[in-house]
Amino acid sequence: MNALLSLQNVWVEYGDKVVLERINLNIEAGSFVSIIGPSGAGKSSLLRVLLGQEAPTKGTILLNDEPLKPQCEPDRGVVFQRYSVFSHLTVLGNTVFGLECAQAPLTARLFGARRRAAEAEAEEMLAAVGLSDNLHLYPAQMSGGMQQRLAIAQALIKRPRLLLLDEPFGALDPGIRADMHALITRLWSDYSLTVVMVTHDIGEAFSLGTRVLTLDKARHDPHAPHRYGATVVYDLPLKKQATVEAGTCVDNGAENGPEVNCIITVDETRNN
Amino acid sequence: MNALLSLQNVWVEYGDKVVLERINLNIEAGSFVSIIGPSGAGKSSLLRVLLGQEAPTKGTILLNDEPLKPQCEPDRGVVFQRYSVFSHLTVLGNTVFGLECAQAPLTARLFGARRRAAEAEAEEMLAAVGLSDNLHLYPAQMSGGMQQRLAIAQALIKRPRLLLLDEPFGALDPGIRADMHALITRLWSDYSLTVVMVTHDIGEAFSLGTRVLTLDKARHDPHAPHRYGATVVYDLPLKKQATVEAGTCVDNGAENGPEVNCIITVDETRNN
Amino acid sequence: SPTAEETAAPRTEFSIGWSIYAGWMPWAYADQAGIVKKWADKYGIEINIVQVNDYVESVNQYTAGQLDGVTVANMDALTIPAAGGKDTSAIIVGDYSNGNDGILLKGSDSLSAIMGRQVYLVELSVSHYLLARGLESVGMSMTDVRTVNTSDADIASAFTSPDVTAAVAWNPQLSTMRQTPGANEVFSSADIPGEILDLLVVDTATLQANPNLGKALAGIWYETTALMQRQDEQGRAARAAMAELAGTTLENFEGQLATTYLYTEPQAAVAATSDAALIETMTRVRDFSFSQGLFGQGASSADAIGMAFPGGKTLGDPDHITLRFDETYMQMAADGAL
Amino acid sequence: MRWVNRNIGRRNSLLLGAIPILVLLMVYLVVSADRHAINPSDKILPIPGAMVQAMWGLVFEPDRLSGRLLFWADTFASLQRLGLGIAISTLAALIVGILLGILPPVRATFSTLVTGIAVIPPIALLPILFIAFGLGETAKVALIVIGVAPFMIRDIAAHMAALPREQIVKAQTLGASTWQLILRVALPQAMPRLIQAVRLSLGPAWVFLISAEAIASDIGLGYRIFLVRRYLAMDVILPYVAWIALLAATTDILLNWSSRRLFRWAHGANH
Amino acid sequence: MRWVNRNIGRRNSLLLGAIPILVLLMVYLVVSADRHAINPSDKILPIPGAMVQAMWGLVFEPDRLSGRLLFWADTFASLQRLGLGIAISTLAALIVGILLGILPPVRATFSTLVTGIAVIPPIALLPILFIAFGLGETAKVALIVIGVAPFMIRDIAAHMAALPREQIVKAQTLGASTWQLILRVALPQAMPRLIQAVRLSLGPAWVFLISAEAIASDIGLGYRIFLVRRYLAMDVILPYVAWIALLAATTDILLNWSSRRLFRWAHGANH
Ligand SMILES: Nc1ncnc2c1ncn2[C@@H]1O[C@H](COP(=O)(O)OP(=O)(O)OP(=O)(O)O)[C@@H](O)[C@H]1O
Ligand SMILES: Nc1ncnc2c1ncn2[C@@H]1O[C@H](COP(=O)(O)OP(=O)(O)OP(=O)(O)O)[C@@H](O)[C@H]1O
Ligand SMILES: [Mg+2]
Ligand SMILES: [Mg+2]
Repeated sequence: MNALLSLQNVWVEYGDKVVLERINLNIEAGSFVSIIGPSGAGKSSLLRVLLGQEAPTKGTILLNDEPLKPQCEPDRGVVFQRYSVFSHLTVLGNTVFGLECAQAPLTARLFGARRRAAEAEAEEMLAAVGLSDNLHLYPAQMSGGMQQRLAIAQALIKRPRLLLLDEPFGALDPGIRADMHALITRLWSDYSLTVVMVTHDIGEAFSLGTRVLTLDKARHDPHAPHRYGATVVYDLPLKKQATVEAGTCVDNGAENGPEVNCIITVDETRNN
Repeated sequence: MNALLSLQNVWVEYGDKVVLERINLNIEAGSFVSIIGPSGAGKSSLLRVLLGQEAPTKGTILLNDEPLKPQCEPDRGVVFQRYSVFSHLTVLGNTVFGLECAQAPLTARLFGARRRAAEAEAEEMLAAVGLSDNLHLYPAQMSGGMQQRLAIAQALIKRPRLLLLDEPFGALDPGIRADMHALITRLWSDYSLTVVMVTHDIGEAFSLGTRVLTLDKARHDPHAPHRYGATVVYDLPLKKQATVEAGTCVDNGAENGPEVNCIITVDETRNN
Repeated sequence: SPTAEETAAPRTEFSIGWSIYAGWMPWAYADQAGIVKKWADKYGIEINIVQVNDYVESVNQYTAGQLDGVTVANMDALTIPAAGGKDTSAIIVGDYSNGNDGILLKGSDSLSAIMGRQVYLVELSVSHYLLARGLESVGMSMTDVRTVNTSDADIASAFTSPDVTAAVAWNPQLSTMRQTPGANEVFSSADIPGEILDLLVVDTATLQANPNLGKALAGIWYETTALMQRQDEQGRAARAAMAELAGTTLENFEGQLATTYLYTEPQAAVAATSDAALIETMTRVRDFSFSQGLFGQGASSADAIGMAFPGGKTLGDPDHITLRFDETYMQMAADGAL
Repeated sequence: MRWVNRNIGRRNSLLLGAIPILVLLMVYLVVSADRHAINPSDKILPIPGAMVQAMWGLVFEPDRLSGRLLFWADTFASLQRLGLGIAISTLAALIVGILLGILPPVRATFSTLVTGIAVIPPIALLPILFIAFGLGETAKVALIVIGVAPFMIRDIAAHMAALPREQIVKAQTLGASTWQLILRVALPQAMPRLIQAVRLSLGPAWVFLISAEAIASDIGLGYRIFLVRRYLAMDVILPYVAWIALLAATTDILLNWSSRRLFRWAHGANH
Repeated sequence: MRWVNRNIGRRNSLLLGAIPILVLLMVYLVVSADRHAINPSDKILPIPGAMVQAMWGLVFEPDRLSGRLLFWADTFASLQRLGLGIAISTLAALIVGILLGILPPVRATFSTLVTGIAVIPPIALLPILFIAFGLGETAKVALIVIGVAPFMIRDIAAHMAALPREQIVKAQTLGASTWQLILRVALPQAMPRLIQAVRLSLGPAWVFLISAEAIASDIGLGYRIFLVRRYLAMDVILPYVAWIALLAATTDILLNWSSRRLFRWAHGANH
C-alpha cells in the first residue's frame, strides 16, 4: 500500500452517538480530496481524526504505513471551520508564528535579518490573501472573512505535507474566493502538498479536487437517529488525476454547481 | 417618505479607520434586501447599525420616520455571522426562549399547557431547519452548520418585522440550503417581513432578494487604505418587486452564480 | 450600642467578659459549676460570663459598651477604658502577678545581657511595663533595647525561633517558653510584687444603678477562690476543671497558680486596695503609660486621667476621674454581708 | 509524545497526585525524628504517636465539663459558621455580582464602593466589627462574609461583564427585558463561575473563620488551635490543621464534581 | 432605554461612583457626632478633628525615639513587604499556573498539592513558618506568598486549562514544541488574566500583610494598627485603614489601566 494516509474501519463516537462508522479510505500523496456531505454528517470530525486532534473510537489510521499518533505534527496544517487564529497576535504575528517556531527553537522569536526575512515571507503570503493593508490589526478588529483569510495564510506559509481545510472559503466573496482557489492550486502543485478539503460548494469541490468524497448516513433508524453514523457513500476520482478510472459525471443536485464536465467513477465504496 | 428604514449620510468609524461612509438608503417595508460586497467591506458593520447594536459615528437612521434608538428591540431579529446561540441552553431551550420572554414577563419560563404549546411551535420550526433529531443537544455538541440552523430557527420563530441575516446559510450544504431558502421565502411572504441579508452567494442574493446592494470602496488611497470607507456602489432593484424600474441584468462576475434572468436597474446611487 | 442613660437604668441582665489567664480562671469555673447562677439568682439578676479569646479585644469590647464588666490588668484598665473616658470601677482586686510575668533571655542568665538585643513582647502591655522596671533595676533605659511587638497568641512559637533571644511574656505562654532549650528567666514580676494587679472592673454607672451586680460578683469570686484553695478532693477537682478550661494540665495550671498571689481572703484584698502602696504603684504605671503615649495624642500630662482610691484619695485630674478602686463589695464579702 | 498531549487517566491521576503529598509526609517524619533525636521533648514537630495520643481524648472521650466530644463539637461549630458565611457570600455575589456586571448604571455607582470594601483588610477593623455585630455568632459569620463576598462579587461581575455582547443583543432581539435577561441569560451562565469562585474563596474563608474564632469564641476549630497555641501544643494543632485541609479539600472536590454534573454545557467538549 | 443598554460616560461614572462613598462618610459623621454628644471622649468613632490631630504627629513630626516620620516609615515598610510578596506570588502563579494548566502530567501530579496548600489557613501553622522563615522580613513576605500564591496559581491554571483546544492544536501544527507553546501561546494569554488575579488578590494580600505585621514587627501599617488597638485608638486606626484602602484602590486602578494599555487585544471591541 503506497497511500500517504490509510484509514481502516475507523469509527468515531461521542458518548452513545455514532458519528462516523466503518470508514475505509486510502489517500495518496499529492492528491486533493474534496469532502462534501450534509451538515452534521461528521466531516469536521473526520478532519479532526486525520489531524490527530482526536483518536478514533475504533479502527486504525496509518500515515506512511505507520500508526498515526494522536498528536498534531507540523507536517499537517489545518484551517478550522470556525476561523481560529491567535487573538493575542496581530495579523503579521499570526502569520510569522509558524516560521518563528521552526527557526528559533528556544525563544520562538526572530530578530534582525532573520526576522525581516520571515516578515517579508509573511507579507508576501498576506498579500496573496489580500490582507496587505491590515498587517497590524488584531483578530478582534477584523471581519469574519478577514479572519478566515488570515487562518489560511497562517497554515499555508508552513507548506505542510498534509493540509486539512474545513470550509476554508465559506465566508469569502466570489472575487476573493477565486483568488484563493488560484493560490491553493498553485501551492498544491508547486510543493506537491496533499490536501483534504471539506466544502459545501460543490463547484469548488469538483473544480479543485482530484477526488470527491461524499459523507452521509448509509442507514437510518428513524427512532434512534444517533445509532448509525455516516460513512463514505460516494468516492469519485476525477479525471485530472494521473490514475483515473472510467465513469460518467453525475449531477449531484447541486443548485449552484457549475457544469462539471468530467468523467468520474461512481464507485460505491466497499465500506457500507 | 414611506420607507420602513431610512439611513441618511451614515458613517461608521472604528478609531481613525473609516469603515462606512456616506450611506444613504431607504428600505421599504416588505422588501428583501440582499447585500453583497468584498470581505471586510463593512457589511456586518452596517447590519449592526441597523440592529441598533452600535450607533453610527455620523448620520441619522429613521425607523418609521422616528430616530432609531441605539437599542435592540424585539421587532428586529438577527442571525449573526458567527452563529451565536446560548451555550447554556439546549436546541429546544434556545428556540423556545423567545416565546417564553414574550409570554411570561416575570419568570421568562412557561409551564404546563403553555409550555407544551410553545415547545410544539419550536419543534415545528426546528423540523423545518432539520434539527428534529437533536432537540436536547447543547451547542458545544453540534456541528457548525447545525448551530447556524439553530440560530436561524431561533430568530425566525419570533417572526420579527425586520429580519437581519449575516451570511445565514454560509455553512450549509446545498440540499439544506435549498430548504432554508424555501423556508425564509415562505415566512417572508406569509408574515410580510422585511429582510436584510448579507451573503457571498450571488445566486442566493439574486434569487431571494427583491433588491441587491453592493457595498464597496468607491475611492481608495493606496498609502492610507483606512482613510476611505465603503459605500453603496450598486443598488439593483429586481423585477420580482411590485415597483420595478427598467434595466438589464448584469454579469457580476460571479463564478458559480446561476443565470439570473431578470431585468434590473444598475443605478449608481447618489451617495458616492 | 447603649447610651449612658440606658446603662444607668436598673437592669437585670449583665455580661462579664473574661480571657484565659491563671488569675481569671475562677470566673470560667464558677460559670461552669453553677456558682454564677446561684449568686445571680440570689440577687434576682442574670449574669452572662462571656469568654473572649483575645485579651485586648475583650477590653476593647468592654470599652465599647458591649460588655458590662471585664477582667483586666491594672495598667490596661487605666490606658484603655479609663483613658477612653469610660468611668470604670475596679471592684475586685483578684491577685497580683508574683512571677506570672517574666523576662526570658537565651544564652545568659543575667538581665544586663539584654543590652542591645531585640526584645519580643506585646508592646504597651504589662510586659512592656515589666521590661521598663527590669531595665531600671539594672540601670538601663528603654533606649538600650529594641522592642518588637509580638502578638500574645504567637509569642510562644516565636520564641522557639533561633532569631529570638529575648522576650517578655506572661502565663501560660511564659511557662511554655521557659522550657525552650537555653532559656533563662532573668527578671519576673516576683521582683516587683504587687505592681501588676489583676482586676475585675465594671462600668461605674451600671454599678451605681445596680449595686446587686457588685454584690453578686463579689459573692461568686470569693466562694470560688475559697473552693479552689482547698487541698481536698473538691478543691483539686475545681483546679483540674480550671486547668482544662485553660487548655492545659493540672500540673501546669498549679505551676501558674504558684506564681500568682491570689487574694483569697476578702480582708487581704481590701487591705491591698486601701494601702498607700497602690497609689504609688498606680503613679508608676501612669507615668510609664503616659511616657509611652498610651493616654492618646490629646493628653498633655500624666495627670490627664483621674483615679480615685478608697478613703477619697485621688490621683491626677480630680474632675475627670475615670478609674475608681472601689473596695465596697470586697468589704461586704469580708463582713459576710452578702 | 509532547507533554501538552499526554493526557493522564483518572487512576494514574490519583496515583501521581498522591506522590508529592507522600513525599511531604516523609520529609515531615524524617525532620521530626531528627529533632526528637536532639531534643526528645521537642514540641514543634511532634511525632505521629504523640499526635494520636493528644487527639484520642478530643475525638473519642467526652469532655468532663461539658460532656461533649470536643473535636466533633469544634468541627460542627466551625462548619456551621463557615457554611453560613459562604452561603451569604455566595448569594451576595450572585445578586450583586450579576447586577454589577450586567447593568452599567449599577456598575458605575457601586463598583468603586465594592473595590473599596474588597481592599480594606477586615481584620484591621475588628473592634468595629465586633461592636457592630456583637460577640456572638453573627460577628464570626460577618467577618467571613466581609472577607470573601467582595472578592466573589468582583469575580462574578467581571465574568458577567465579559459575556459576549452578541448574547445580550440576541436576547433583546428575542424580546427579553432587562429582568428576563438577568434571569435567563446572566444567572445561568454565572452559576458555573460562581462555583469556581466559591472554590477559590474557601481558603480565605477558613482564614477568616479561624481569625474570628481566635478572637472571640469558646468553641470551634480555630478556637482550639489558638487555645492550645499558648502551650505550643503542635500535637493538637497539626492534626486540626490536617483535618481542616481534609474538610476543605473534600468541599473543593464536591464543588468541582457538582459543577460538572449540573452544568454539563460549561464543561462540554468544545472542539 | 433598557438598563442593560444605558452606558455611562467616564465623567458620569466618576460622579455616580462617588455617591455611595459620600453617603457612607455622611453616615459616619452623623453617627460619630451622635456618640460624642453622649460621651465626649468616645474612642470608637472619633470625630474628624480628633483624627487629624492624632495623625498630624505621625505624618509630620519625627518620632522622638527613632527620629523617623512614623506614618511614612510605616507606609514604606508595608509597601515594600507587600510588593515583594505580590511579586513573588505573581511569578509563581505565572510559572506554576501555566505549567499546571497546560501540561496534563504536571496537573495530575501537583494540582492536589496546590489545592491542599490553598485551603490550609497559613495562620494556623505559624509556628512551623517561624522555624522555616524566622521572624524577620522573610517571614512576613512568606506569609503573603503562602496566602495568595495558591489562589493565583489556581486561577491562572483554570484559565489556561480553558484555552480553546483549537489553539493548542493549531500551534502544534505550526510547529510549536511544548516549550514554544508555553512561551508564545500560553504565557501572553495568561498575562491579562494574571493582572486580574493580582487585582483580586490585593485584598487578601493586605490581610496577610497586616496579620504578619501583627505577629511580630516593629514598623509597618499593620504594626501600628495592632499596636494602637491596645488602647482602642480608632483615631489612628481609621485613618490608617482609609490610607490602606486608598493605596489599594490606586493599585487596583493602575493595574486595570495598564492591562488595558498593554493587552489591547484582550479588551478590544468584540462584536
Ligand atoms: N474594533 C475595530 N477596530 C478597527 N477596525 C475594525 C474594528 N471592527 C471592525 N473593523 C474593521 O471594519 C471593517 C468592516 O468589518 P465588517 O465585519 O463589517 O466586514 P464585512 O463586510 O462583514 O466582512 P466579511 O464579509 O468578511 O464578514 C473591517 O475592515 C475591519 O477591519
Ligand atoms: N461532544 C459531542 N457530543 C455529542 N455529539 C457530538 C459532539 N460533538 C459533535 N457531535 C455530533 O457529531 C456530528 C458531526 O459533527 P461534525 O462537526 O463533524 O459535522 P460536520 O459534518 O462538520 O457538519 P457541518 O457541515 O455542519 O460543519 C454532529 O451530529 C454533532 O451533533
Ligand atoms: Mg463541520
Ligand atoms: Mg461580516
